[in-house]
Amino acid sequence: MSLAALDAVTLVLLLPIAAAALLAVLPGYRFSARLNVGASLLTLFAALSLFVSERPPVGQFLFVDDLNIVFIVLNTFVGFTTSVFSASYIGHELETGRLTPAHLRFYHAMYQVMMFGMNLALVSNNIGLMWVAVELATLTTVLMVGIYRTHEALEAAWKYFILGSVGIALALFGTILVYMAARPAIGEGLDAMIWTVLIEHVAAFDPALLNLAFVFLLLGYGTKVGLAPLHAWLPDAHAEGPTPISAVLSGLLLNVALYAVLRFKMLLAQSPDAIAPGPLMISMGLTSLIFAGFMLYRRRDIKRMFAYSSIEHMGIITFAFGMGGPLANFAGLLHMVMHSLTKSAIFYAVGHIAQIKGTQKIAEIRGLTETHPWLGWGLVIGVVAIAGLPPLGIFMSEFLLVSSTFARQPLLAIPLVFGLLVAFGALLLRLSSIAFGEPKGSAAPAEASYVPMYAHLALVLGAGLYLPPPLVVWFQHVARVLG
Amino acid sequence: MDGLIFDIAHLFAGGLVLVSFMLLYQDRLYALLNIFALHAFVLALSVAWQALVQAAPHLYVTAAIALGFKAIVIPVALHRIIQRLGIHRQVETVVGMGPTMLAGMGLVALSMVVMLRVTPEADPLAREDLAFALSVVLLGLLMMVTRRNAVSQVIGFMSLENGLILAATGAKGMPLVVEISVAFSVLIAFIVIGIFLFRIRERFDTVDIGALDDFRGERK
Amino acid sequence: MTPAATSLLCVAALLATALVAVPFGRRARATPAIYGASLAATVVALAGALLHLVAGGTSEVVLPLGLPWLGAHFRLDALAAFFLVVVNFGGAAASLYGLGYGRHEEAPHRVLPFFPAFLGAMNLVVLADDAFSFLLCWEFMSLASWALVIAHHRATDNTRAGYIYLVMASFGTLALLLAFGLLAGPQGGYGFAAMRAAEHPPLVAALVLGLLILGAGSKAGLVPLHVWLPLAHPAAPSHVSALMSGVMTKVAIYGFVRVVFDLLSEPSWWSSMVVLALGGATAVLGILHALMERDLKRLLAYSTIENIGVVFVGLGLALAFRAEGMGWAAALALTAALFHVLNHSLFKSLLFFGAGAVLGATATRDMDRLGGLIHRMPRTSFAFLVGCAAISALPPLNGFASEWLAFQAILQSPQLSAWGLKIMVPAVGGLLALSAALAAACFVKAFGVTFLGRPRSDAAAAAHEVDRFSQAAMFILAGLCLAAGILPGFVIDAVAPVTQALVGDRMPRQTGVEWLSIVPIAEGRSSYNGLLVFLFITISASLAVVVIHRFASRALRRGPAWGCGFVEPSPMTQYSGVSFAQPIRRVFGTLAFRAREHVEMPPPGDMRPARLTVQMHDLVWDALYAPIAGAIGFAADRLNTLQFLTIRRYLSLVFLALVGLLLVLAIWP
Amino acid sequence: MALILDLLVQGGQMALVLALSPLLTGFVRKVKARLLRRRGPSMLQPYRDLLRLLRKEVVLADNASWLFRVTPYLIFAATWVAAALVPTFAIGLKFSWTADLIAIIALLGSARFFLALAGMDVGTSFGGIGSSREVMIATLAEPAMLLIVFTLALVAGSTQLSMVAVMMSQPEVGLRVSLGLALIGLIMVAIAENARIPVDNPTTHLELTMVHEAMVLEYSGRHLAMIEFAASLKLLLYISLIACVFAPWGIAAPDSAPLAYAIGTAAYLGKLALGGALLALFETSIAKMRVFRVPDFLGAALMLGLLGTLLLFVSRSL
Repeated sequence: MSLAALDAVTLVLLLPIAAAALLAVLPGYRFSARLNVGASLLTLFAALSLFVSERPPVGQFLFVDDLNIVFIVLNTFVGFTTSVFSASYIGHELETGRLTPAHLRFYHAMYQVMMFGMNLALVSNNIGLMWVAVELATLTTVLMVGIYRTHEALEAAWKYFILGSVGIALALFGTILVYMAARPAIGEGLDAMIWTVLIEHVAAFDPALLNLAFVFLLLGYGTKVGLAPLHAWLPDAHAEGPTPISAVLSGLLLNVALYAVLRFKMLLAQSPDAIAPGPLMISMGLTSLIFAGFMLYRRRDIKRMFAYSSIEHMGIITFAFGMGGPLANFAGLLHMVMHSLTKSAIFYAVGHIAQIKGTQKIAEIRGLTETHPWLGWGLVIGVVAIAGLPPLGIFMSEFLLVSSTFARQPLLAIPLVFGLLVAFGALLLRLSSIAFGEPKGSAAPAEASYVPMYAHLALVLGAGLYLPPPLVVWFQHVARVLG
Repeated sequence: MDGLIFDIAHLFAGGLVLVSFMLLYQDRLYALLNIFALHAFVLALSVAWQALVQAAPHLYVTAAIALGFKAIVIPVALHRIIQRLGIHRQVETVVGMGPTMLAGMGLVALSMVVMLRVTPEADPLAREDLAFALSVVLLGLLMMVTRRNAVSQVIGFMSLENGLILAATGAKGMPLVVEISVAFSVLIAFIVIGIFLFRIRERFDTVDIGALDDFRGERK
Repeated sequence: MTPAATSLLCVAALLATALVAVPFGRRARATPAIYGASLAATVVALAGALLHLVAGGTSEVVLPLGLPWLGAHFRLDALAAFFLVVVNFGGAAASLYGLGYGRHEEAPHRVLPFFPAFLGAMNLVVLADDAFSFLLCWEFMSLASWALVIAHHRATDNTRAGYIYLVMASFGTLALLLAFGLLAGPQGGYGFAAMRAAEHPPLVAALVLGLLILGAGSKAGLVPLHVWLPLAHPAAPSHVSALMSGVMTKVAIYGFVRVVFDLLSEPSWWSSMVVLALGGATAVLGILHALMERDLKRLLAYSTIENIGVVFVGLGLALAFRAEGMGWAAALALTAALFHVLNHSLFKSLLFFGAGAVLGATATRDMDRLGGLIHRMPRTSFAFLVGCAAISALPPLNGFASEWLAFQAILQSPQLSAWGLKIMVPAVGGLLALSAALAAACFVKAFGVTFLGRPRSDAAAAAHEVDRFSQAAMFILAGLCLAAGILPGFVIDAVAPVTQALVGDRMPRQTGVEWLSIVPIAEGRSSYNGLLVFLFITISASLAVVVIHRFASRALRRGPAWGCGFVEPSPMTQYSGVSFAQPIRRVFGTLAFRAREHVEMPPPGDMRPARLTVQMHDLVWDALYAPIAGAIGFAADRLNTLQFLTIRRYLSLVFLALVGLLLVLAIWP
Repeated sequence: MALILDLLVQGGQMALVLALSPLLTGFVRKVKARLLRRRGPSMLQPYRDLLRLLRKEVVLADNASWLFRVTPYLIFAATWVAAALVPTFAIGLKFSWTADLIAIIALLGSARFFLALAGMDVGTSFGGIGSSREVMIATLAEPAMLLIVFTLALVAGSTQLSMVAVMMSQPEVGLRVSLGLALIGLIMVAIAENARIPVDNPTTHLELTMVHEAMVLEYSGRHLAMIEFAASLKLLLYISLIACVFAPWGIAAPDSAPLAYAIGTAAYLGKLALGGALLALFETSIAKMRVFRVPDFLGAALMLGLLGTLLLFVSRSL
C-alpha cells in the first residue's frame, strides 16, 4: 500500500472541493478563471498519477479499478480543457453584460463543485454514495444552466430540475431495491451497498428484485444519460446554458450517468437468473439513436442541434454496451471517449461562433470557413468526426460496432445503420449551410483560444489512425470486465 | 409476535396506498393539501414503527422529518402560495377521475405482479412493503402526469418520494436513509421555492406553445 | 525496398504534400509546387505499379496503425497493381493538367490540400489489405473528394451536390461495413487474409454480394444509386472531375472486384444475374440521361454511369462464367471489364480535361451557349474528338477494343448451363449494343454542339486555346487512347496475372499472335487487329487523298454556306443540344423519363411566338429518392412536436417508459 | 510465294469492291427505272458522276473546319476497309481475320460518326436535322445489327465472317426459324443503314424529309464524290454480307485454285445482281414512311434480332 496512491484518489476529490471553496470567496474573474484552470490541471495530474502509482486498496466508500480510471482521466482531462476554453469564453460574456462578476464567482465555484460531484460518482464504491454524487453534479449543473437568468434559461433549468428530480427518485428506488436484493445474501448494513462486495455475491441475489432494480436504475440514470424518451431536459439545458457547461454536460455528465448504468449492468450480467440487461439497453439505445437522428433535421438552434447529436451518440454507446462482448464493449468505450472529446471540441467552436455572430440560429450563420477559417474548419472537422467519418476516431468505434453487430445480430444492425445514416444526413445538411455558402452575419475577428478545440481534434484524429498499444490492452481488459 | 409486527407494518403501508388513492381522487386543492398531510403522517407512523421494530433510532429522525416538514411545513407553505398567487382552487385534471382511478388500480396490480415474482424465501416483510412502496411511487408519478396544477404536481412528487422513504425504511439496516430523507426534503424545498419564485401560477406547462417556440429559438 | 513499401512511400509523399498545402495553399507559388509534387509522386507510384504488374508476385507491408490488434495491412498483388496503374496514371495526368489549369483557380486553398490527399487516399484503398484500413481509406477518399466538390462553395448547387454525395458515400460505406462484418464473422477476422481463408455459406455470399452492389455500386454510380454522381462530379474543378469520374469510380470497381472475386467464396450463378441486369440498366439509363443533358460536364458524368454499367456487365459475365466453371470465358469477361476500366479512365479523364478547357475559355458548361470552338481551340478540340471517338467505341481506338472483348464474352453464353443466364446474357448484350450506339449519338452531340457550327455566345466566340500543360495532359491521354486501341494485346497480357489470380484462368497469350491481333479464346476463332485496321484506314485514306489531289482536282473556294439557299444569320437557329436529342427523346424519352411535350400554338392572327415545352422526370429520383426524402421529412416533422411538449407531457413519457418496462418484467417468462 | 498470292487475292478483293460498287448503284437505279417504265440512266452513270465530281472545285462554307475536309476521306477509307473485309468471292483471305463482323459494323459506325459531325460543322439547321435523325436511326439500327450478329455467331461459334460463311454452308445448319428472323432483321437494318426507301430516300431533296442528304448538303466536288462513293460501297457491303452469310454457295475456299476463284467471282456477281434487283423491286413497291415511324420499323428489327437469339436456345441446344 502506498500513501501516494491513496493521496491520488483523495486529491482527485479534494482539489476540486478546495478550489470551489476558494473560488467562492475570491473576487475578480480573471484570477478566478486562471485558478479554475490551475485547479483543473492539478486534478488532471492527480488523475493521471492514478495510472502510474499503485492502486489504493478498495475502501468502503472509494475505490479505483480498471473501469473507472478510464472515466476519471477522461473526466479530468475534458474538465481541464473546458476550463481553458471557459477562460477565453467567459470574459466575453462579462463584456456583453450577460453575466455579472458575482455570477462569475458563482459560476467558477460551481464548476469545481460539479467536477467534484462527477469525480466522486466515479470513484465511489458505494452505490448510495454514487447516487448522492450523481445528484450533486446534476443539481450544480441545474444552477449553471439557469445562470443567464433569461426566461429561456430559467425554463430550461426548471425543466431539467423537475425531470432530473424524478430521475433521482427512480434511481434511488432502484438503489434501494439493489440493497434489498443484496441483504439476504450479504447481511444488513453498509456491506450490502458496496459495489465490490455486491459483485462477488450477486449470484445469490434474488433475480426478480435485481430485474426490478435495473429497470428503475436504467430509467433513473438513463434520464441523466439523455436516453429517449427520458431526454427532454437535455437539448434545452445544452442550448440555454453557458457553452462551457454544454461542453461539460455532453462530454462528461452523460458519461458519468452512463457509468452508473454500466456498473449495474455488470452486476446484472453476473447474475445467472436475472434478465439480460442487454436487450433493454439495446432498445433504449436504438430508440435514442433513431429518435435523435430525426430530431436533428428540424433544429434551428446550433447548440440544441449538437445536444440532440449527444443523445444520438449516447444511444450508440448504450447500444454498444448492451450488445456486450469484447468487440462491442471496446467499441463502446472508444466511442464514449471519442464522443466526449469531439463533442466538447464542437461546443468550444460553437461557443465562439455564437459569440461572434451574436446568435445561435443556424439560419443566421453561413460561410464560416470563409470568414473564420479556424473556427469554421474546426467545426467542419468536429462534425465530420461526430458524423463518423474517417480518419477520425469515431469511425473506428462505429466500424467495430456495426460490423460486429451485423455478424452477430444482423437484424439489429439494420436499424443501427439506419439511425446512423439519418443522423449523418441531418448533421451534414446543417454543416454545409453553416460552414459553407455565401457568408452571412458578423465577420468580426474571433478572440478565441483554439488550443482546446484543436487539441481535442488532434487527439481524435490520432486515435482514429493509431491507438497506443497500452491503451488498447487496457480497453480490451475493461471490455472483458464489462462482459 | 412476528405476525403482529408484520401486520402493523402492513397496515401502515397499505394505509399509505389508500391515502395515495385519496390524493388521486381529490379535486379541490385545499383538500388535497390536507390529505397530503395525512399521507405524510401515515408515513411518519410507518417509519416510526420500523424504527421501533428494527431498533434503529436514527429512523426516528426520518419520521420526525416526515411529520414536521412534510405533514406540517410544506402544506402550510403551499397553502400560502395558493393564496398569494391566487391559484385556481380546482384541481385541473388531464383525464377524468374515473379513468385515473382505474389506471391507479392497474398500477397497483402491476406492482403486485412484479413484486410477487420475488422469491417468497426473501424477507416477506420486505416483499410486501416493497409492493406497497412501488404502488405509492407509481401512483405519485401518475398523479404528476395527470394533473395540470403545479401544486398538485408537487404533491404528486412528494407522495412519490414518500413511497421511496417507505421502501428505504422497510429495507432493514439500510444505511444513509436519514441522509436521503434530508436530501429529498431539501429538494422539495427547492421545488416549492422555485414555484414561488418563478411564479408558476397554474401549471408547469405553459399552454401557449407559440410563446415557447419563441423562447427556444426554434420554428422561426 | 519492397514494391508495396515504395507505393506507401509515394502515398506518404502525397499526404505530406497535402499537409504542406494547408498553410501555404493561398500562396501564388503553391499551385505549381503542389501539383508538381503530386505529379512526381504519382509518376513514381505509377512506375512502381507497372514494374510490379510486369514482374508479378505479391508484397506486403504491415504498419502499426489502424485497428490496434490487427495493424494496417497493405498488400500489392496483381489486381492491386493494375488498379494502381489506373489510379496513378489518372493522378499523374490530372496533376499535369492541374499545373496549367490550376492557375486560374479562384480558391486554390480549398483545392490544393485536398487534391494530393484524394490521390493518396485512392492509392491506399487499392493497397489496403484489411477491412478497417480499406474502409478508412475508402471513406477518406470520399471525404477528400467531397471537400473538392464543395471547393466552390458559394454556389448553393455545389454544396447541395456535396451533401447528396457525402450522404450517398456514407450509405455506401455503411453497406460495405456490413458486408465486411459478415465476412469477418463474429470473431472479427478483419484481415483480408482471414476472409479469403474463410468459407462463406451461400446465403452469406449472396448477402455480401448484395451489400457490395449497394456499397461499391453507389460509389461507382450504379443505377439506381447514381443520383449523386452527375451532381458531384461536375461541381468539382475539372481536373478533379476527371479524377472522380475517371479514377474514383474505378476504385469503387476495385472494391467490388476485390471482395466479390477475391475474398468471397463463389456466389451462386443467379447472383450474377443481378449484376448483369443492373449493369445493363445502368449502361442504357446512364447514356440516355447523358443524351438529354445540356451541361457538358454533367453529360460526361452521366456517360461515366454508362461506362460503369458496361464494366459491371463484364463483371457479371465473369461471375456467371466462374460459377459455371468456365474459367477461360470468365477470364475473357473479366479482362474485358478491366480493360474497359483502364480505357474509361483514359478517355473520361481526357474528356473532362477538354471540358475543363472549354469551361476555362468560355466560363460556361452549357453546350447550348457554345459552338464553333474548333476554330478557336484547335488542339483541345482535336484531343476532345479523339476522346469522343474512343468513348463511342469506334475502331481502332481503345473503347472499341474493350467493348469487342465484352461482346466476345457475351457470345460464350450458349455454353452456360443455367437457362436464366442463357437467355439473360444475350438480352444484356442487346442493352450493351444499345448503349454503345446511344453513346456514339451522345458524343456526336457533345462534340458537334460544343465545338462545331457557329458560336452561340460571345464567350464562345472569344474563346482561346488553353495552356501547354493542359494540352500536354490531353495529348498524352489521346495518344494512349490510340495506343491501347491498336495494341490491345499488351494490355490483355498485362491483365492476365489478375485474371489468373481471380478466376483461375487467363486469356491466351496475345503477344505471340501473328500481326499483333487479339484472340479472345483461341486462334482461328474470332479475332480483331486494331493495328491493321488503323493502318488500313490510314493508308487507304492517304491513298485516296494523294490520288485525288494528284490526278483530279485540288481546287478549293470558300463561300457562304449553302443551306438549301437560306442560312439564318443568327447562330441560335443552329441545331442546339436539346434539339439534337429530340428524335431520341421521342423514341426513348416517354418510357425512360416520362417526357411530355407540350406545344402552345397561338391562334392565327396572334403574334405571340409558339412555344414548345418539354417536361422530363428523373424516374429514379421520383420513385426512390423523393419518397425517402419525403418520409424522412415527414417523420422529422412528426417527431419534432416532441421538442415542444410541456414538462407534464415529458413526465408522461418517463412514466410510460417505466410502466412499459415494468410490464415487460411482469410478463417476462 | 504463297504470301504474295495471298496478298494478290486480298488486293483483288479490295479492288473488286471498289470497282463494283458504283456499278451496283447504277444497276439498282436502272432496275428501278425499268420497273417504273422509264429507261433510266446508263448503269455506268455513277462512274461518270464520280469522275465529274472529282474534277470539280470544292466550294467550302466559310465556317467549315478542318474536320469537314477530312471527314470525306475518313468515311471513304473506313467504308472501303469494311467492305474489303466482307468475303465476296472467297473466304479466308490474308487479312480477313483483321476484323470480324462486330468490327465491320463498328467501322461503319465510325464512318457515320464522322459524317454526323460533318453535318453539324457548318452550323446550318439542315445539317443538324440530318445528323440528329441519322444518329437516332443508328441508335436503333446498330443494336439490331449486333443482335443479328449474335444470332449468327451463336450458330457459327464465331463472329469471323469467313467462319460464319463456312458454317452456314454446312448442311447441318439447316433451316432455322432464328436464321429466318435474322435475315429479315438484317435486310431491314440494311435498308435503314443505306438510307433506302422506306426509311430514307437517296434521291430526295425535299428538306424536311432528308436524313442522309441533309448531312451532306454542304459538300461539293471531290468531297461529295468521296461520300457518294462511300455510300455505294456501303450498299455493296450489305448485299455482300447478306450473300456471304445467307447464301454462301460458290464462295471459294482458302488456298483454292484460280478456277474456284473464278467461280466464286461469278457467283458473287450473280448474287449482287439478284440482291440489287430485289432491292429495286422492294423500293418501288413501297412508300417512304414518316421519320418518326422509323423507330418502329427498326424496333421491329431489334425485336427480330433478340427473338432470333432467344429462339436459338429453344429450337436446338447448342
